Parts: sequence; structure tokens; C-alpha cells
Amino acid sequence: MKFGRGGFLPRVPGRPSRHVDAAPLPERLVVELRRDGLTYVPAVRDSERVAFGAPLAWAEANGGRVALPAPAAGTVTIDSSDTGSAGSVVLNVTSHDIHPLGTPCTPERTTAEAMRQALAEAGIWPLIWSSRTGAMPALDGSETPNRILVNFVAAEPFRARGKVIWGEYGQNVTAGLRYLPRLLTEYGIINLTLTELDHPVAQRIRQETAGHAWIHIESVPVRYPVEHPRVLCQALRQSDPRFQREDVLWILDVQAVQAIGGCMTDGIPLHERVIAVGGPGASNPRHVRARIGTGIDRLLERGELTETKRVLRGGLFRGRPVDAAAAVGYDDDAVFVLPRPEGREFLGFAKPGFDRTSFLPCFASQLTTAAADRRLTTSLRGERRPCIACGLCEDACPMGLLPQVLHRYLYRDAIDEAERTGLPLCIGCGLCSYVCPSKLELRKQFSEAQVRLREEREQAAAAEAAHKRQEEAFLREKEHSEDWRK
Amino acid sequence: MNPIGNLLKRFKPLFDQGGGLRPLWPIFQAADNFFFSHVEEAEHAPFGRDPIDIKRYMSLVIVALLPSFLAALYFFGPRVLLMLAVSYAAGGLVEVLFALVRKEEINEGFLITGFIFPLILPPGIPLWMVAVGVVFGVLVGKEVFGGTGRNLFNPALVGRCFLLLGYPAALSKSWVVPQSGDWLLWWRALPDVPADAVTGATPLMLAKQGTHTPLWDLFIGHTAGCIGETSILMTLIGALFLITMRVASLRTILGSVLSFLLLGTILHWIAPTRVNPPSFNLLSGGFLFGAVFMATDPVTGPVTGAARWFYGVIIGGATLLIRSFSGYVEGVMFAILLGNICAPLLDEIVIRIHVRRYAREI
Amino acid sequence: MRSDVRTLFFAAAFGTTCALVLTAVSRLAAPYRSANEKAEEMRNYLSALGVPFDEKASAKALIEIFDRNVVVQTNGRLRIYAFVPAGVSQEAMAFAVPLAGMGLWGPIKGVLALEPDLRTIRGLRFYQQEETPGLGGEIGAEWFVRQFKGKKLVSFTGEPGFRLVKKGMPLDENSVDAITGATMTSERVQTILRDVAAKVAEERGRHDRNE
Amino acid sequence: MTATNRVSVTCVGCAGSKCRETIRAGVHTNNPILVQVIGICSALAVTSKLETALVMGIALILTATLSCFFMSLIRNITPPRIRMIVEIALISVFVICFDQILKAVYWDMSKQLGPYVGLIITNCILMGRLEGFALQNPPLLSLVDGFANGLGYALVLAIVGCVRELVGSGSLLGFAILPESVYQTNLLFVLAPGAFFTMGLLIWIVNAASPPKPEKKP
Repeated sequence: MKFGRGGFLPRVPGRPSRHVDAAPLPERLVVELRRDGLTYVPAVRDSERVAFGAPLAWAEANGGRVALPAPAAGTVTIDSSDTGSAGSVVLNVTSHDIHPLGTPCTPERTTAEAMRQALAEAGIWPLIWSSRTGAMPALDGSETPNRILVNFVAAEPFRARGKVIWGEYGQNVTAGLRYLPRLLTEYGIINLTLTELDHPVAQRIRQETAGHAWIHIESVPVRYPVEHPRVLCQALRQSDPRFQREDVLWILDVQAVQAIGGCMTDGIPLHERVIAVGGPGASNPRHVRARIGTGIDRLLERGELTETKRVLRGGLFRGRPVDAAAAVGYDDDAVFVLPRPEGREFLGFAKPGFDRTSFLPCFASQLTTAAADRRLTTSLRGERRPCIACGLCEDACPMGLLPQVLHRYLYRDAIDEAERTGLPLCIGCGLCSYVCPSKLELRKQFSEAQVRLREEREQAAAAEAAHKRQEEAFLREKEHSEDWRK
Repeated sequence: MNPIGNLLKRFKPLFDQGGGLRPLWPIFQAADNFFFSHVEEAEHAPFGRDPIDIKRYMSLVIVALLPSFLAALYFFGPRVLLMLAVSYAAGGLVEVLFALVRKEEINEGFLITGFIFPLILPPGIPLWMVAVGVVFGVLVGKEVFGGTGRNLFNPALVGRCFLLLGYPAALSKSWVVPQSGDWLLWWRALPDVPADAVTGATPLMLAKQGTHTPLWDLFIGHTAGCIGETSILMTLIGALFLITMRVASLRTILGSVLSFLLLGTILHWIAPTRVNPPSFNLLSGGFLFGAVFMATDPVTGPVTGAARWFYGVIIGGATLLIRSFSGYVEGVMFAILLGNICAPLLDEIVIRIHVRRYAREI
Repeated sequence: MRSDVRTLFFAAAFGTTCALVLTAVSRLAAPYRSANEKAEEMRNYLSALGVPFDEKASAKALIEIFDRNVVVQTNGRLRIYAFVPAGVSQEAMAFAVPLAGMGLWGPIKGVLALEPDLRTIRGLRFYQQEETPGLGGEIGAEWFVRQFKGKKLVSFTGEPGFRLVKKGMPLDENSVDAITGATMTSERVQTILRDVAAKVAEERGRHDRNE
Repeated sequence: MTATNRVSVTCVGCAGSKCRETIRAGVHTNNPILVQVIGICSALAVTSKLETALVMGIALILTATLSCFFMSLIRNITPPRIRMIVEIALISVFVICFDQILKAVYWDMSKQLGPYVGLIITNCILMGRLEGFALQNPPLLSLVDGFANGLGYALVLAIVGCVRELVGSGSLLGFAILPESVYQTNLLFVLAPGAFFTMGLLIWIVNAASPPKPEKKP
């Protein structure tokens, strides 16, 4: 596939090994009631006993209902004390057993309708991204994709890698790939994206999928944020002339396919995630298989969740810090441990820099291939300065935007000009903030402006609607009075 | 902690809130941040940041300038050091004063301005003129616009322009033939050039009168000219460094050099008497130095990458035209200032094109 | 309609008043002004010819001195001002010719004074020029024009013209030092001098034939 | 009798404060050059020496005062449709008179000022004052206004001229202040760009000292 310029993969220490550990199964699982921007309403009462896979909460979305299935059997406590978040459901586990729900069926005998229903109930549906809605696809069958793109690549340091999941759940993934065509239109195509096509894992995938003509394998560069659905979508549009603008594309990653496979063949809902625990602060970087609801502290070795380190949920770029109480969610696949800065370095800017890598090839680490950014901490690593228009953000931007120009517009509050200059296209990958030598908070600035823009649009639309209503009421009134006069 | 750390620690209370030297806080802070890296935690995603910062970015330019500086030292003697000291002292004073008045931090941008400024002056220029020039450059070229990042014009070039227009006679008398041999003589003559140093015309002046300096001398830098710009070899080393480090915009450099050569070839073919041969033109005077170190100043150039091509073309073309068809033998300075003026316009054009593209995608 | 008439009437009255005022002022000032203008020109010729006069003399006095001492002849393309000192001799003691041409930034105008042989330069003055101050502008400076005194307007091969050579080069009776750093202006001045030298040479030929 | 007296007294007092206000506006708060930045092309051209700057300033004061006064006198009988032409004509009359007189009695100065005295006709300051003030105000107040604006212009010109002559030639009013042996004259200040810099810096200093009030948004 053709990718534009931009994107960057920093060399960060603490890459998780291919080994997959099983996290301990705790007695208490916490399921947050907020996921993918949706707030779920509990479907159970306090101290009610639920079975494995039974819906804990529902949310209405896109013409249907999606569920949060219980990751284990147990007694429920509803915790809504937290005013900030939507609250959570705490499950006191009585049994960790996993057993199939419902009857398995073959792909040939499954209908799209049934499959959508099953995926929504199993909590898998929100893992699919649709190019039409920019989020999870509609549940009522109103959209049928011409394409489904299954992404094996995770460039953001460090998210669970497709190859690891393939190695662990190869069968489930192939099964999932067999079910996916049910959701497609006729003669629809499934694209698989891999990094290298001649890698042993890639060759095995090709062998497995060799019989299926509708599966196309594509190679993509490992450059963050290549896994972002909008980047993939743009690249597909640019490289494949058969893929039209009005065509619908669904994108999902390997873990979602694996879950689909599990759900459709064995009837097992989404109940565990493979999580990459890595980063310069991780003492044992590895992959961990964890039941949903397991506290994130259970994934970490002792000493990682302390004052001197910051634990991010998600990768380096998009991860957000979590506290000790946070638990594994239905869509988590990464925990990034970043040390906090300690002490100040003497004449740091003048050192050759074998222990730091940068977007610019201006550190000595460039000379060796093995060097990694061993000094990566939560520090800004520099003073905040005004923009000097160095253009690094433009080089790094994967969407071909001009972040420096947007910054200038937003600096003087010209939000309309920023909108015309492509602000809505920003995907919030954070690379511009990452590379900025002046340490400007570009990502924050852009996402705030996007929110403001959306609010303004909504307000304008609401005002217009109100105006229209008023006018109509006035007309009715007038008609009415005229009628009355007659 | 090393001794400098201890020293800074001991004096810190004086500059802290309530200390006796509180108004001078920016100076202390600049020193503190110079020696010890600034530590501030990221409060927003991404929580890890790239190690590049403005200090590193700017110091790379200084490193790239070092070869030219050393060549200047070799050709024009220890007076070059004195000029550098004067430039830093006088310009730094203005910078610090403004930081104090505005209660802002002292910016790193001046490090480059102060270093580059003496390199674009003739070797025999009186020291007070160095000071006046750099003060004017920093004041009118930068501080008037609000400081680093907001200036329209390259401060060093503004300072030089001021000197050229203000003291044309003094400047045209200050060209000295490099006296690499007798160091002792140059030391003794400080702070002036030795009395018997031969004043000579620059290669471009000579070319106007029909004498062309051999290309090899031009390449090595054994000619009269501004102290930093004579040695093309050293400029090329600096350029190579900047380009591999990706600190200087390759687009600007290529745009200017290619347009300069292309237009030069065409015009030389049309009017060989007026226009010097392109090889001679490229190697003589300060064109390369300007294109590599001054045109690539990101603040005064265009903001967008695509506009940098055209920016380079304007600089290359204007230099050639000024050199060939005007009363000035050298045109880089005016060409770059002209480019600075055009930069926002070029940006606007590029942004318009982008807007059209985005309109299709949104 | 009424307002149109009113406007017309007002305009006529106002215009007439203004015109009257202007005419009056102009008439009152005219003699002084034209005297000043004429004196300005004469001052240049007088000083180039080396006629003794008081720098601070009034316009009237200057014109008087000029009329007494200078004879203006127009021969072909050339206007020649001959210095014939009143009551001393009938022979011209010196001649002056106007100089004009383009400089680097604008027109250059001046006066060239010659000895009676029409070869040797007696004096040179540029009274109008817009060259770069400090560089080309130095052509108006005393040190520059003083160099020309006593030099010849003809090279020793007999070709009319004059050369401005780079400082430090050997000088002969047909060349002076150019201004360092003002190559273009020096070239222009050289061209202007060559033009006028050609005209003078023509005139000299006629002169010689007459004699 | 006493009543009329009081009325006239208040009138004078009121006029006095208004008069002060007008002068303050013209010279400082609404200075034509420093605040409105109009009429600067002559200010760039004639300020290389203090003497020319002063004469130009005087010329503007005179023409502005006189034309404001006379315009205000005839403001009620001037047909609105041709008022612009009348204004121009009025200005030209005074300017041409001044130019003629200058040429007759002060030839050297007239030569140095070149076309700029004549160009006062097109100076925005004069048109602006006539159009914006004299047409609405009584003759005496208009006279004061014209004078104040002329004075504001002349003061700025004098300051710029001072700086330029001092820096550019080392002298003031033709007297050498800075000896040539010590001081090297700066030719940039003799050229027009010098006026740009001086004027720009002057505007900067004045604005920094008393920041202009932001315009009220409607």
C-alpha cells in the first residue's frame, strides 16, 4: 500500500518479548462502564450472581445494543461512587471457568444478521472501525463493507504484536478470517497488512490463507502511526483504484479477529486480552494474557507502579497515565512503563548522545544500529520556547498536515482558518508534540480546537434548528389565526 | 554535583523570589539551564518526548560554523577572536536587557546570530562597528518584532546591511588579503590589522575589472572577502554536516544553488561580458555561505517545506541578478533579505494549495 | 436645479478668488525667483571657470559678474561659456562646457572648465547627482574634483577621453584615481567625460581651422 | 446682563478645555505621524537635516492653520458636492503661496526641500483635518486644530531630523557637534531608510511609554 510521507518509529528500550505470560486470575475483576466513548448502563443489580458471558451492562449505539459480557462468573457489586467516571461493575469471582455459550456453527451457515448479533453480545463489535462512522459500524445492517482490512502491525511502542497473537491463537485467527466474509458484500475483499512478506510468520499466514482468493496480503512500513485506521484507510484509497470514495471499509486488528474466531466457532465471548507490557521502566518486558477486569498492577512486576515511574495505558504516544485502581479493559492491548526524570544532566545538550535517539539524525546513536533511547522519561527534555518554524512536525505528520501553520492560526485564535487548513483531519497521533524541539503542546492544542470546533458546529446546528422550529411555529400560528379569521 | 553545580546552588537564593538580585533572574536561569538540562514533566500525551531541543538544534549550527571559523582564524589571524568576543558581548547585552525588561527567558537564538555576524564582516572592520552592527541587528532585526521566533529578517544580515549602508566607505576599505603566514605580526597588531597588511579587492570586485581569481584559491579561501565566507571548502564541510543532521533545509540550499547555477549559465551564455561564468560565481563571494547558513534560518524563511524550494530560487536568482546587473558586486545579503520579505507570501501560496487538497478530503 | 446654480456660482467665485491670490503672489515673487534660478546656474559656471566672486553675493550681483566676464557661444552641438575678463583682455582666458549623463541612480550634471587650448582641464564641478552617498557620491567631493586640475582631456595617442583608474595604479596626465568601491559610478563619469571630450575635440578642430 | 455674562464665561471656559483637548489630540494622543501614521512620505524625505525638517514643519503648520481656518469659515456656504475640490483648492493656494515666497527669499532651502513643499497639497494630514474637523467645527477651534496637528507633525519631524542629522552628519543645524576625528558619520541615516528606522523606533518608544488604548469593539 502507498503511504504518504511522515510517521516515525522511535527506538525505545523495553520491547516486550514474544513470550506470553498468563497473568494471575484475581478474585476481583473491575469492569469500567465506559468504553469507546459510550456509557454503559448496568444490566445487573447489586449482589446479583452472574454467569460467565452474561451481559453486565448494555449500551444503545448505532441502531442496536452492545454488551459488556462478564469475564467470569461471580457476584456483582456496582460501584458508582466515582463521580468523574461512569462508574464500574465489580465482580467477585466464584469461578474462573470458561465455557462456550450457545451452539457453534460453521461459517457457511452463518448469516450476517446472526453474526452481528453475536459479536454485539460478545462485546467484540466495538473493536471494529468503520470508515463511514469513524467509529464502530452500525449494528442494524445499514452498512455493508466492500472491504475489511485486518491489521497485523502495531508500530506504536509497545502494543501487542500481531505475530505474537498469531503464534498464540493461530487457529482462532484463521477461524475468524473464515467468518469475516459473511459481513462483506459479495466479492468483497479482505486485506491483511503485514510488515515483511517473507518473514516466517508471514509465510505461515500465507499458507493458511492460500486457498482464499478474497484475502489479499499487503506489506506496510513499520512507522507509527501506520496502524491508525484513518492512515490505513487513506493509504488504501491512494493505492487501490478499485476502492472508491463511497465504499465502506472496516478495519480491525488481529486480536479482534481472534476474538471473532473464538466467538463464532466456540461461542466464547470477549473475556481476555493479550497485553504488551513494555517501556524503559518495565523490568521484564513481555506479553501478558490477562482476564478483562484484572487490575493493571497485577500485570506489573513489583516496583513498577511506584512514585518513580509512570504507567501508561496504551503505547508511548497515545497512552494516558493510570493509577493503581485501573483494570484491563475490553480494548486494552498495551501497558507502557515510563520512568520519571531524576536529576539534571550536566551539559546534556552538548553530549554526543549514544544513549538517545531522535527524529533528527543528530545524535551519535545514529552511528550504531543497536542504540535505543535509554534516557526516555516523562521529561519534556528541553525548555518550552516559541515556535521557530523548523518544520519537523510537518515532516513527521502522517496526514500531510502543516502543524506549524495550524499552531500559528490557533495561537491567534483563528479557528476557522485552522479548520480550512485541515484541522479536522488531525488524528491525534501526537508525533508533532513528540518531535517539537520547542516543546509545544501541539496535540493538546489541536484536540482542544477540534472539540471546540465540534461544539461550535453543534451549537450552530441547534440554533438553526431552533430558528427553523420558531419559524414554523410562527407560520402555523399565522395560518391558524387566518383560519380563525375566516 | 560538580563545582559549577555547587556554585549555581550557592547563588540561587540571591536570584530567587525575595533575593537581592531578583530582577536579574533571567540571567541566572539562562546559566543554570545552560549547564544543567531543564527538567519538566510532560503533562499531556505523548508522555515521552524526543530528545531534540532548541539548545541542541542551535548548537549544531554552531558546530557547522566551526570549520569556517577556524579557516577565518587561520587566514585573518587572532583578530577574528576579538571580533567574535565583541559581537557576543554587545549583542548579548541587548538580548539580556530585553529579557530583563520583558521578564522572559533568554533565548538561544542569539548564540547563532552572535557567531555568524563577525563571519560576514570584512576582516579589517573597526571593532566598534562590529558592536554597532550587532546591536542594530538584534534590536531592529529581532527585538522590535518581539524576539526569537517572531522576527521577519535575519538579525545578522540586518546588522550587516546597516553597516554596509551606514559606513560604505569604511567597509569597502576593510578588505584585507589573507596573511596566513606571520601570526606574530597579527598578534602584535591587535586590536587592529597589521599596518602592512595588504588591502585588496575581493574576487568579485576584481572580476568586475576583468581579473578572475583562480578557482582553486577561491575554493580554499585564499582571497580577500568576509572572514567566514572566503573558504568554500569549509562552508561545504559545514553544509554537509547540517544536511546530514537535517538541521538545515535541503530544499532551500538546493533551490538556491541550482537556480543560481542554471540562471547563471543561461545569462552567461547570453551576456558573457556582464555575467561571470557560473563556476566562478558559485565559488566567489558569500553566496554559498549565505545559502547554507543564513537562508536556512528557519525563523525568517518560509514556514512550510514546499515554499522553501521557491524561497531558495528567489535567493539564488536575486543574488545573480544583483551581482551581474547592479552597482553592488555582492548580492547575497540583499537577496536573502528579499527572500525574507517574500517568505510569508510563499507560505500563503503553499497553504492555499493545501487548503484545496484538504477540502477534497474533509 | 437651484442648488446646481448655487454650486456653479460658488465654484466660480471661489476659483476666481484663489486665482487672484495666486497671481498676485506669483507676480510679486517672480523677479526674485527667476533671479535666484539664473544665479544658481551662473554660480556653477563662475566657480568652474575660476572667476573670482563672493560666495555670499546676492543673485543680482552674481548675474552682473557673469554678464561682465562670461561670453556664451553656441557652436553646433556644444554650448561654450568663455571667460573674458572685463577690462583685462579680449582673449578668452578659459572655457566651460556643460556635462550631462546618466549616473548609477540618476542623472549627473556638471560643468567642465578648460584652459584656452581646449585640452587642459581647469576645473570640474558636479552640481547635480544622486550617487550613493559616501561612495559614488564622492564625485562631488573636493578631493575628487581637485585631481582633475591640469590634466589633459586627450590621451597621448590623440584620442579624446579621460580615464579613471583604480587607486594605486600609476597615473599619467590623462587619468586620475577612481573612487574605491564605486566602480559603477566611476565608469559612468568616465563615459560622460568621453562624450564631452569628443564634442570638445570637434569644436577644437573648428577652432584650429578658424585660426 | 449677569446672565449673559455667565453664559459667555462658561462658553469661554468650555471652549478653553475643548481647545486644550484639541491641542493634546493633535500633538500627542492622535498625533498624525505617531498614531495615525499618515503623511509620512514627506517626513521621510526632508528629515535628513534638522533645518529642512524645521522649515517643512513650519510650512505645514502655516498651511494647516490657514486652510483649516478658512475652510471652517466657508464651511456653511460650501456646497457639499464639491467640498473635496474646494478643500484641495484651498490647500493648494496656501501651499503655492508658501512655495513662491520660499523660492523668492530662501532659495537654498527651497532647493533642498525640492518638490516636497509643493507636495504638501497631497498630504493626507491636511485633507484629513479639513474633512474630519474643519467641516464640523467653528473657525477658531479649527484654527487651533490645524495648528495643533501641524505642530504634532513638526515636532516629530524635528525629533527625527535631530537624530538623523546628529547620527548621519554629526552636526545640528549645520554646526558640527561630534568632531569628525572621533565620530564616524553613518550614511544610512542620511538616506531615506534612516528616517524609516528613526520614525519606527520613535513610534515604538512612544507606544511603549503610553500604550494606545485598544479600540472599542462595536
